[in-house]
Amino acid sequence: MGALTEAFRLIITLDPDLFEILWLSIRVSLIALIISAVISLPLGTWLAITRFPGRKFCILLLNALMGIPPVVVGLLVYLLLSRSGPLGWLGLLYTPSAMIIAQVVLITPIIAALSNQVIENLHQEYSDTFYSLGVTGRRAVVAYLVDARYALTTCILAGFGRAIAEVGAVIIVGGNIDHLTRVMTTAIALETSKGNLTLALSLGTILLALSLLVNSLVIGVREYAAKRQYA
Amino acid sequence: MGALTEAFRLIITLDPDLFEILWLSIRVSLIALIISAVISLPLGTWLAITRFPGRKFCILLLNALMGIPPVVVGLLVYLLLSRSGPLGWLGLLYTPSAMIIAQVVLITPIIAALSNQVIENLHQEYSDTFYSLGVTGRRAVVAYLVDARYALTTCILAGFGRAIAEVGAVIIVGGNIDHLTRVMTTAIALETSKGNLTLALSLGTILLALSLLVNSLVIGVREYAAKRQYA
Amino acid sequence: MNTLRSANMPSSLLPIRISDLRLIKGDRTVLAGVNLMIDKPGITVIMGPNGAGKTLLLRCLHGLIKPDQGQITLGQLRVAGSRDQQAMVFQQPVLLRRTALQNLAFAAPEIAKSEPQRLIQALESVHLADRAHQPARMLSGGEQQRLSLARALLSEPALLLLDEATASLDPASVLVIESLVKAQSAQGTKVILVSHDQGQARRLADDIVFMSDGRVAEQSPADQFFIAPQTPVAKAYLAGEILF
Amino acid sequence: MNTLRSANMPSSLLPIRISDLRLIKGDRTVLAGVNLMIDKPGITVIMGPNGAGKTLLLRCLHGLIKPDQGQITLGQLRVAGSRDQQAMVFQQPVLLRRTALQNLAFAAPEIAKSEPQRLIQALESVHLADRAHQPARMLSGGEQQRLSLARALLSEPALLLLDEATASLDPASVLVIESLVKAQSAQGTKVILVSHDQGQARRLADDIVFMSDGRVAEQSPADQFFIAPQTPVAKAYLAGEILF
Amino acid sequence: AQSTTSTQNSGLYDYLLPMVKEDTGVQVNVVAVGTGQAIKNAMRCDGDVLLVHARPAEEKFVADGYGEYRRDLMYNDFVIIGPKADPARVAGAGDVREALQRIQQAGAKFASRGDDSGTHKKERSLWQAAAIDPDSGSGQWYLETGSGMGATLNTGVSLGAYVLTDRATWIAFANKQDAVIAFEGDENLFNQYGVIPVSADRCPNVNREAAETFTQWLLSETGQAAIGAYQVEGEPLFFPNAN
Ligand SMILES: Nc1ncnc2c1ncn2[C@@H]1O[C@H](COP(=O)(O)OP(=O)(O)OP(=O)(O)O)[C@@H](O)[C@H]1O
Ligand SMILES: Nc1ncnc2c1ncn2[C@@H]1O[C@H](COP(=O)(O)OP(=O)(O)OP(=O)(O)O)[C@@H](O)[C@H]1O
Ligand SMILES: [Mg+2]
Ligand SMILES: [Mg+2]
Repeated sequence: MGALTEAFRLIITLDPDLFEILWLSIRVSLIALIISAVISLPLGTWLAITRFPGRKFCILLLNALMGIPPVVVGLLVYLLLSRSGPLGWLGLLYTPSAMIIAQVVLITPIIAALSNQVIENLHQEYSDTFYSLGVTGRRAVVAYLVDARYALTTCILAGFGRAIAEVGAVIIVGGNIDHLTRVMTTAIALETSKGNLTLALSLGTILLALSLLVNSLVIGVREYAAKRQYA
Repeated sequence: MGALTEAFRLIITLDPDLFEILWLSIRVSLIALIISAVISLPLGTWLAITRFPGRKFCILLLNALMGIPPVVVGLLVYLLLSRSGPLGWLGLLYTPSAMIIAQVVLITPIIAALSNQVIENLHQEYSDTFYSLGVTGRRAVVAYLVDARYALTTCILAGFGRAIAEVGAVIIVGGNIDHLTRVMTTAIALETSKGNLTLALSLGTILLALSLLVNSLVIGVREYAAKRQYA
Repeated sequence: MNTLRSANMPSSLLPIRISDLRLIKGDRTVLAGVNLMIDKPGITVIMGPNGAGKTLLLRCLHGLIKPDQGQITLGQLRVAGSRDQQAMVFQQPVLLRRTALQNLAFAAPEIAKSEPQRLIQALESVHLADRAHQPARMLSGGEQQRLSLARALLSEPALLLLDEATASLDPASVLVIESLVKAQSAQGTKVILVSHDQGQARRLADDIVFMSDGRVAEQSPADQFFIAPQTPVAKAYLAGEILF
Repeated sequence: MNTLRSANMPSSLLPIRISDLRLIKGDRTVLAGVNLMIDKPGITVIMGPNGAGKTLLLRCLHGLIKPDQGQITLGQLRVAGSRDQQAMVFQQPVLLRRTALQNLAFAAPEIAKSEPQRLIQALESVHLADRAHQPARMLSGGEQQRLSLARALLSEPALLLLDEATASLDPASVLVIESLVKAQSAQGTKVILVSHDQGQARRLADDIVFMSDGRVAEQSPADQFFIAPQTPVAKAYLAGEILF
Repeated sequence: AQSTTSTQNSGLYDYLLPMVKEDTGVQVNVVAVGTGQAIKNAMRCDGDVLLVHARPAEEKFVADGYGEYRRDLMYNDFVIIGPKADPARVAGAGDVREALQRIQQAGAKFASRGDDSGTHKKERSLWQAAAIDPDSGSGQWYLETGSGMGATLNTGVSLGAYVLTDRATWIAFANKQDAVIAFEGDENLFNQYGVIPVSADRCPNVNREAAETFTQWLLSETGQAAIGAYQVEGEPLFFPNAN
């Protein structure tokens, strides 16, 4: 297929534009992922193990927010960061930071909802013991996160996948500005609109390869750790 | 906020255009979800419980495919269905069917990867017993799916969220043609490109409300069933 | 952890009063009005057929289940207030996905910080010192049970609840555990122990609570119970006659 | 299911030959060269301290673990080929998230279709008929163990492996299970049973395998073993002396 | 700068911006969106210079005080593209009105951007001039894609529909398949681009100096010559006409 050849050519010629775009994609998505994980994993866990009125509704909301359209997230962040918006003075619109913010908003509900379910399952097993040992609050959250670490990687990878593949939100708040906020997905969208389908597909292939690489690393680390632990 | 008022106005005036678009969104995403679930749940389960060389790689691939950009899926399906493509004779391009196909391609890896992880956890508990009882193949897959049904709803809802929020792929294969293939997300993108941000946001609010409704229904059914079972 | 109780003083959670405890699960009444008063220190053994409600009663005492009706007071306290003076060993031990030693450290973080050697001593007391760095979930059934007992004892509880804690132990381990439990009881900890093992009950019990069908059928001093059980059900149970 | 074996005929899986079985977990040798030959029908009881490797040996026999070294043959078959003539009851029963009856139906779908009343009989045989429609995971510990025994017997296995199957049963249930096991053995099923309960071993065992430290220390006819154990470890074990 | 997509897709910016940087030291970042969105973004002060093609809206923008002033910058022209077979025989039409009428009468498909962009507004005015109300056929033969020029071309080409597009985008468009220019040359298809620096009075955050420098460069002889010299596949795409 032409797209694969083209992808291959772009990579072996070390096209500097391509690498700039690739690097920005990775940077934005990874930073967004880290910020989001720091928020969403404890949140999802906490919602799985505490009981308060309105808890069910919070979980429901997280689940529903998994279906929030990226364009809407983009618009909200845009309105927030626009020069006439409340955070306009920060001057973040059309910068990578804006894209990170949008991605964080987008993937936090996903990781939170999925990790909530994972921890919920573990909670069925641990809750009596934790109650008996008087383990609550922060200590319980941390213990659940540690003990469910292998299963949680899948949730995190789902979040990463959504972030790295996302275009609707980042194009609104980032503006797809060449050499500044152009990432792989917006580049693909641009080439598609120019009718350069082969180039678009080859960029897609490269992005997919990147995704595969990140996943291999994460899953590799997980397997290695699991082996060491249960050797 | 203006967007909420506008959303409310659109709904109570029963705007027929809005309902046409809403209905198409629901139809496309639900059909895609059903098709995808039928494929991905058994696939994810099967990958969790069988051992063959290459299995790890398949799981890795599924995880990586969670990060496939919708635009790329859109392009692939476009090339497949375009008049000069291998399935061009079906004449499906720019029809709701094309959008369903694109969404199925997009969310199948997501549901498969997430359910794989859920079943993997259950498998740690059940595998010895199933081995002992000689339960393998189809029977094992079905049993895992049945016993993990509550946890799997979250995976399915994640897939639904992705489908209903998706714009990049459906706009390429559907074309966002008014009265034919226009769905909520593409309508939002259109209003955004027109600069009608309030209208775009209000459509987003409606879509989110829809998402909330579907999630409430699913989670409601789950809770009800769980209560009855463990009364 | 618990400074309310000093050695050789009776447990601060006595007397234990349970009145008209009822619990309904689905359409079955699984605890059908339990009345019980335990005011003496020492070891109380709960016996009774499978499904009699022994585990459920222990869980109510520990505060894990809220009964549908009835009241429990321990000393001056309601169940909720007494939680951190209690420890429980479950019928099926649940250990965290980490090493044996880390499981102890997790249960008693202060001790792990200030006197880490006490954790090693705890492992030694249940003869698991050489398993310290093994993943706890890979231990044998009996080893897991011993580890979860060591974990429960770390908090020096005023009330210790044991649910068939020696069910799958070898004879030597049974004796080790029994002497640990006796020593703990001698220091003033009130012990309530569920067991099907009559030999064990004879060796340990100061008094016996016999449950059947979600009720307390009989409560007697141990010596009296084994010689002359007062209820026909208890008599049949001891004889191994079918009670279902 | 299994038509290879007719009543009162010796099990088709005899003799069981285990030679030089080794298993290493991490840096521990947990089975250190097990040699064993079981050629007589009846009930073989495996005894030995916690962590001796009893469960691991049973799991190797059942094909759940591949040993690092050594061989097992059952009758004419390797482990893999014998799987559907075996049944095993685990130390910690795992039941599916459905009712007690559905758990049986799941294990034996043909019987559930052709002779559903046999499932009810199976429940009755372990005195669980009145729990048929309760969620299996909500049963009491002893009830779960009985249910998983009933499930194992449904397949009329030629070899039945029991890992401390009566550890948390009440005396009456123990007797019920023992008579079920005896009846099954009388029909020609070879039974291998792990137990710490010496009374049970005396009542049931035709011969005893005594394990210690990942090895078979002694194999003797039951009457001989209890009167005059041939190894010092076995002697110490029976006396409840510490072996760790 | 906020700009329309058509100029970006044509590659003009990739060609011009390095020159701007070299001559003036100003680094220009382009956000390419539809004309409608570009104007509204600019009204929210996001952007320093506006570069679009929808004259009435532009003049209103300035009149309302959002822009400093408006200048003509350059023009190109629109064409109607369609399948080579030309089922509506558009090629033989005398003027664009007739061309549109033939499309409607032949029941051929027509893909419209339907996104309030400059191109879309132009197209609507052409339908009006042809006395046709295409909305009655929306979803049947009149397909409103609600997308940018490139996406609409992708759709139109794949469906064998006619599309009104600016010549620049079409020449640079890579997914032509069997479509060709079916009708061109009518003076009603003239397409004027304007440039507007965003008002610094309205938007204190505006980068006024750079905006002014960039605008003046575009309007200068150097800039105009550069625009005129830009070619794709041997054809000039834009014709400078600064006033
Ligand atoms: N969550 C529940 N839902 C329904 N029934 C329950 C639940 N928990 C316990 N039961 C039932 O309540 C009864 C008493 O259970 P419990 O576990 O207290 O028995 P037990 O006396 O500890 O028996 P064993 O000696 O077998 O451990 C059992 O018949 C059990 O089936
Ligand atoms: N997966 C594993 N990884 C590491 N060690 C293991 C694993 N499985 C078992 N062991 C170790 O192997 C030894 C033997 O285990 P096994 O379960 O066979 O003992 P057992 O004789 O059944 O004891 P019990 O009477 O307590 O059930 C134990 O010390 C245990 O810690
Ligand atoms: Mg119990
Ligand atoms: Mg064992």
